[in-house]
Amino acid sequence: MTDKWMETAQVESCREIAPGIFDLVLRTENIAEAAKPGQFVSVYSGDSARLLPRPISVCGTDGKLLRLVFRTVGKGTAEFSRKRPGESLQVLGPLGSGYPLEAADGKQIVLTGGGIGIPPLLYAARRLRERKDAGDGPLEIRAVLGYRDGNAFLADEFAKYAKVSIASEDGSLGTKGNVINAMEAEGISPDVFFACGPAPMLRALKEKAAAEEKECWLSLEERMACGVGACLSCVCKTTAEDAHSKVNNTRVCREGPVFAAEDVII
Amino acid sequence: MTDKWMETAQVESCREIAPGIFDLVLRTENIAEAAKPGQFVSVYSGDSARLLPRPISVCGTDGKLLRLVFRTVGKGTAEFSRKRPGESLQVLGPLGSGYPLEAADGKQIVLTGGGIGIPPLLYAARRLRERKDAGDGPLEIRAVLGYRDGNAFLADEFAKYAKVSIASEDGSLGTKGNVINAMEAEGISPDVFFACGPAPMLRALKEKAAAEEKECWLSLEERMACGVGACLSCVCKTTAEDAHSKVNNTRVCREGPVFAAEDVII
Amino acid sequence: MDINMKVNIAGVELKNPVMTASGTFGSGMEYSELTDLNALGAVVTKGVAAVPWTGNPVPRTAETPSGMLNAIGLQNPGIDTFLERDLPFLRQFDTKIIVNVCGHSVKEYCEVCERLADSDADLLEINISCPNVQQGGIAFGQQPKEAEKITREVKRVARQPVIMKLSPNVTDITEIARACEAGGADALSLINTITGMKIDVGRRTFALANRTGGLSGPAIHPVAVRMVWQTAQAVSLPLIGMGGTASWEDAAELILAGATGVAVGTATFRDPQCGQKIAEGLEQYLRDQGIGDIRDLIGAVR
Amino acid sequence: MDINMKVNIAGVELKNPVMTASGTFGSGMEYSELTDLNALGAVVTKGVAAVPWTGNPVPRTAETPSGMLNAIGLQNPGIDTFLERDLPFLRQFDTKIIVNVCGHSVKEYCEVCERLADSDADLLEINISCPNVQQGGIAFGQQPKEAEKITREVKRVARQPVIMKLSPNVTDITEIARACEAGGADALSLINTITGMKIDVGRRTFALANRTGGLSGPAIHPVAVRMVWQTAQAVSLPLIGMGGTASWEDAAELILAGATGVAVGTATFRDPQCGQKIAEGLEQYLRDQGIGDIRDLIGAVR
Ligand SMILES: Cc1cc2nc3c(=O)[nH]c(=O)nc-3n(C[C@H](O)[C@H](O)[C@H](O)COP(=O)(O)OP(=O)(O)OC[C@H]3O[C@@H](n4cnc5c(N)ncnc54)[C@H](O)[C@@H]3O)c2cc1C
Ligand SMILES: Cc1cc2nc3c(=O)[nH]c(=O)nc-3n(C[C@H](O)[C@H](O)[C@H](O)COP(=O)(O)OP(=O)(O)OC[C@H]3O[C@@H](n4cnc5c(N)ncnc54)[C@H](O)[C@@H]3O)c2cc1C
Ligand SMILES: Cc1cc2nc3c(=O)[nH]c(=O)nc-3n(C[C@H](O)[C@H](O)[C@H](O)COP(=O)(O)O)c2cc1C
Ligand SMILES: Cc1cc2nc3c(=O)[nH]c(=O)nc-3n(C[C@H](O)[C@H](O)[C@H](O)COP(=O)(O)O)c2cc1C
Ligand code: FES
Ligand code: FES
Repeated sequence: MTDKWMETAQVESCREIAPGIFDLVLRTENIAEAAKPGQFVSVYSGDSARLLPRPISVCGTDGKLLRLVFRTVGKGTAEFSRKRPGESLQVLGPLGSGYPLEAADGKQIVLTGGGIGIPPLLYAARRLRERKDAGDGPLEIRAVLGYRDGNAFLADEFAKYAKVSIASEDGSLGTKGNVINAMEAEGISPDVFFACGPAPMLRALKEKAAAEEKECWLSLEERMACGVGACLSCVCKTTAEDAHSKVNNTRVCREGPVFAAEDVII
Repeated sequence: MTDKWMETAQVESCREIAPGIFDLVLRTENIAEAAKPGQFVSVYSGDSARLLPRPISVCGTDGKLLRLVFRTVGKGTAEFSRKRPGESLQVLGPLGSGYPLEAADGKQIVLTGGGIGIPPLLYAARRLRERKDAGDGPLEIRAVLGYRDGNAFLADEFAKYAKVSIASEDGSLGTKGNVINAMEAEGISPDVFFACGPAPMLRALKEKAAAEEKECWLSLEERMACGVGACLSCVCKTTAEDAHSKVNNTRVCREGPVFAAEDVII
Repeated sequence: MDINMKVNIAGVELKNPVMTASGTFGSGMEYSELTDLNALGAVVTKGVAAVPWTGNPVPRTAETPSGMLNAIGLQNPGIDTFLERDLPFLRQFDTKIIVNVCGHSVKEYCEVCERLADSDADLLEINISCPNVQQGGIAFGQQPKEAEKITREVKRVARQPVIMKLSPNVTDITEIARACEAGGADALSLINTITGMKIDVGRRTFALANRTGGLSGPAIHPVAVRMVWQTAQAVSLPLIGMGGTASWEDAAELILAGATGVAVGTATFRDPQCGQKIAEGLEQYLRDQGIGDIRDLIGAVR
Repeated sequence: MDINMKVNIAGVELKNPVMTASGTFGSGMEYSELTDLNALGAVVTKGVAAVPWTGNPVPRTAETPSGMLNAIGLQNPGIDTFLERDLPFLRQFDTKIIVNVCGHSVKEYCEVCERLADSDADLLEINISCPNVQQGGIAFGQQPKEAEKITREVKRVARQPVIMKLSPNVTDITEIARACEAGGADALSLINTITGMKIDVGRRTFALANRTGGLSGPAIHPVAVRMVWQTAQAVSLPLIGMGGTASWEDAAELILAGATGVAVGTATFRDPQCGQKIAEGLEQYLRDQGIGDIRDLIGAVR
């Protein structure tokens, strides 16, 4: 297990990069340095009536600054979106398992992201690219990013690390439709998938990967309370008996959030 | 009944004027203009877990800016003390009855304040002085202010409107002891008292005024929930049947907080 | 889209389901200075007794996380003053009047109901669940037999439809609900406050003079939703849901769980216009969900 | 000033009264990475059953104002894994071990207690108050007769002192407490969660797959204080108080109301070091109040 810390992080910046999508940069003591792609942090509300942490994936880090990109969906994320430089936030992390970067070594990998599932893949893209540039990483890195509309947040940054394909539901950018449509349209067929996004997308991808016998790693979401594996709130059904729980239920916050597609029932 | 408003007031300034005593100035739409001496406002926490308003007396107003001076005792007042210019606060007011300024017309009045009971009297002093200067106010205005120690907050401002006497518990300023001791030491014996302060001080003053057959108006404190007279949280026992409640219990937030000493049992 | 917000409680039509919770709104006078009573489906008054009640000693309230404790002890000016002063005041507004009734004995409850017989009251709400008085109150609301008996007695004399107000301080709320139904109740209100206590650790004494008090506010909302839902499955009476409602979402939860009306109490202390905003918010919610009639929401989650 | 923080629960001495609340701390492994278990008087484990339990479907938790609902449904790896893996892990620390026991039947509870007989467990806490399982759990905790019976059966086989964990979802908690005392309980824990419900108004469905869940967190603290106080007046057993404790003030309230031990649950999710800080805060409180022995606080407010 990785080390984790509860920290009072300082807000460096908070910008709206697309309607309702915020890019929050936090200065941390230890979390930023330790965070790996696919891990997440628990962000705490300053309002004492909102007890539970909001899990947010790590979108990037330079060792000191932790970057989180999130969509405002309720009161917690709305509160975070109003944070200004100099203010602070309680953050616990890094949490969870992360993507197995070495699984892509010597292979073609596609990072498949849908909507607010895109941010964690950006960090994965960068680390994969660093491995590739160092000579021991993937053969080829592609990203297939699915958006609702023409607000293709983060797509330009992916272009630095990967060949980018885009799908948009309204057809205003790239392939009209979802990431699966884009892969079909562009004939993308890698050896390994790393994915994060809405449940229907993950289900479709899992099916596609299974049919094509490709390796596929999915990042899952579930309601959390402790975020560290103590409460059993965030379980996901598994095909085999889980080593920790001794039943077919594993903890998304600890064994996950990234799982081999064939191990989980989604 | 006076008009009252629920407003989002803008913080103009917030300064610590003595250890744990804060001077908060708020810009309001209507409240500052309407507020009378002895009235109070309900100040709401920005933390949604802290439901109930904090009653704080009006310490002054210039018609646009409302001044509140308070002591930090718990989480609500601590939160208010951290407010910075540009931030906002929900405020309901002005509430309650206020001091009957005309009761002092043509008479000698002493404003008797203890500790955090001092702020509302400052505003009363100013209005009384204005009446006096206009020719129809009190003959003489004195203030007897009791402090714990040498931190005689607001005393300098009282000096603009009244002849000031000071008592301090530790004897570091003025008469050693309480306001009653100071009045005895200086032979102060007015026609009318306006008072605000801790319960033991009010009780002693009530007794003294009764013994000397002086008119005496006391501002009381009680736990509040609605602040407007609807919930019956904040009652004080009365000597006569209360007109509203038909029992010997009157509402501090509505009929008070200022009462004729002989009407209330404290 | 035309939205119907009207609901019917025991034959009385309310312009919308939103009302005030007894004891948090006096008889409307004070808050009428800060909000528009005409925007509410009904105003529920503070409990009224046969004679003036002094209530409990102070402190009567204490704040708790997302909630508060109260032990007012049903201070009220009595039915005479209520009929002379409060009811005529309320009648000026275009809103239904629900008079909350309290007593120390079945006889006293009945006396108040009789006095209200020819009055402007539209509905009576019988408080058999006040945790803050020694006699009466909660004692009737925790025993099915007692609840049934008082319901029957009150129904005998009441001219207006009778709403029995239930206590959450019970093992099984459906048992009491069924007892009230058996006694002839026309509707049920739930929940009253949950008995709680706060201790002042600095002074090492009770925060309330009465020691215990009733917990209300958002803290108890999940309990209210659960009890409304359970009761909706158990009886066929219209329900008025309350407990911690502070937003239209909270109100919608209670309605979806089975409430026909929704009362707003403690939240009014934080925002005097809360009830009005909830009525507006519910209408917008219906619009957003493409539902034309609020009655289609009632008990829709099963 | 020398402060004694040690308390004795049914013959077991704890270095301080602060422990974890069952189900919020696993078996200590995960939070040991974030807080010092040696700082706690005891660790109370997640409920352990005779065989592994799968628990309820997700979503299992939902946030509510100053609280949360959970319907985990007692997922646990069963007594075998617990004895092999979890108990040895906990024994490494200088803290007492309280094993929380669950079952679908009296027989299952007893089976777990028997398996624990020769183990490192210091105390057993019998959960007769879980609102989130179909059989067992709360059913035993809402009926005095059942509560007494299960206490007696468990006591027959248990080698360690037995703490019965009570449900707040009852009309009169003292009745159940007295039944457990009559059955031979060595101590009582209270309160478990209050049954609640949340509805997702956007999706118009239950927020929890299990529909209802147990409300915990600061929202319920006033109810916990009241019930601990009532129970302290009714029985002479040591009490472990819990429900919404998030600060040393909250813990002090429970102790002043009559609790010998205090468990911290939901608050740990917000601050993993909460328990540790509470133990420190309590010691400082004693110092500030000039009290040399924490035992002098127990039940001091009457
Ligand atoms: C491992 C993980 C990583 C995530 N990473 C990101 C990210 O990088 N960017 C991003 O925008 N969102 C991410 N999410 C979703 C994010 O956690 C929710 O959008 C957020 O918790 C909503 O909080 P709120 O207060 O705004 O909403 P509310 O609906 O008011 O929240 C109420 C409660 O439900 C929980 N909740 C609501 N939605 C979700 C959800 N989808 N998943 C889990 N809990 C939820 C909240 O945490 C809170 O406890 C992630 C979720 C998980 C589980
Ligand atoms: C009419 C009136 C005027 C007041 N004017 C002033 C003033 O000008 N300056 C000032 O410093 N203080 C004033 N007070 C006292 C002030 O209201 C309390 O100090 C404040 O509410 C404490 O809030 P808290 O959150 O910091 O403390 P906490 O103890 O955390 O508050 C918990 C709850 O208790 C209530 N409470 C605590 N102390 C008091 C109290 N003394 N009176 C009433 N309610 C209380 C709070 O409002 C809150 O609901 C006044 C009180 C009243 C009734
Ligand atoms: C200050 C106060 C006074 C109350 N007085 C009464 C009352 O007189 N009669 C009654 O039936 N309920 C009374 N209640 C209970 C409320 O009507 C309501 O049932 C309860 O507070 C839960 O709703 P809320 O959380 O929205 O306040 C009172 C509640 C409060 C807070
Ligand atoms: C997620 C969660 C799981 C729980 N699991 C158990 C359990 O297995 N056994 C038990 O007796 N109580 C269980 N409880 C109840 C707690 O031990 C405690 O009694 C309750 O939550 C009140 O305390 P709190 O408000 O401090 O959390 C659980 C509570 C939570 C929040
Ligand atoms: S959130 Fe507690 S186990 Fe995952
Ligand atoms: S605070 Fe409600 S009546 Fe005074």
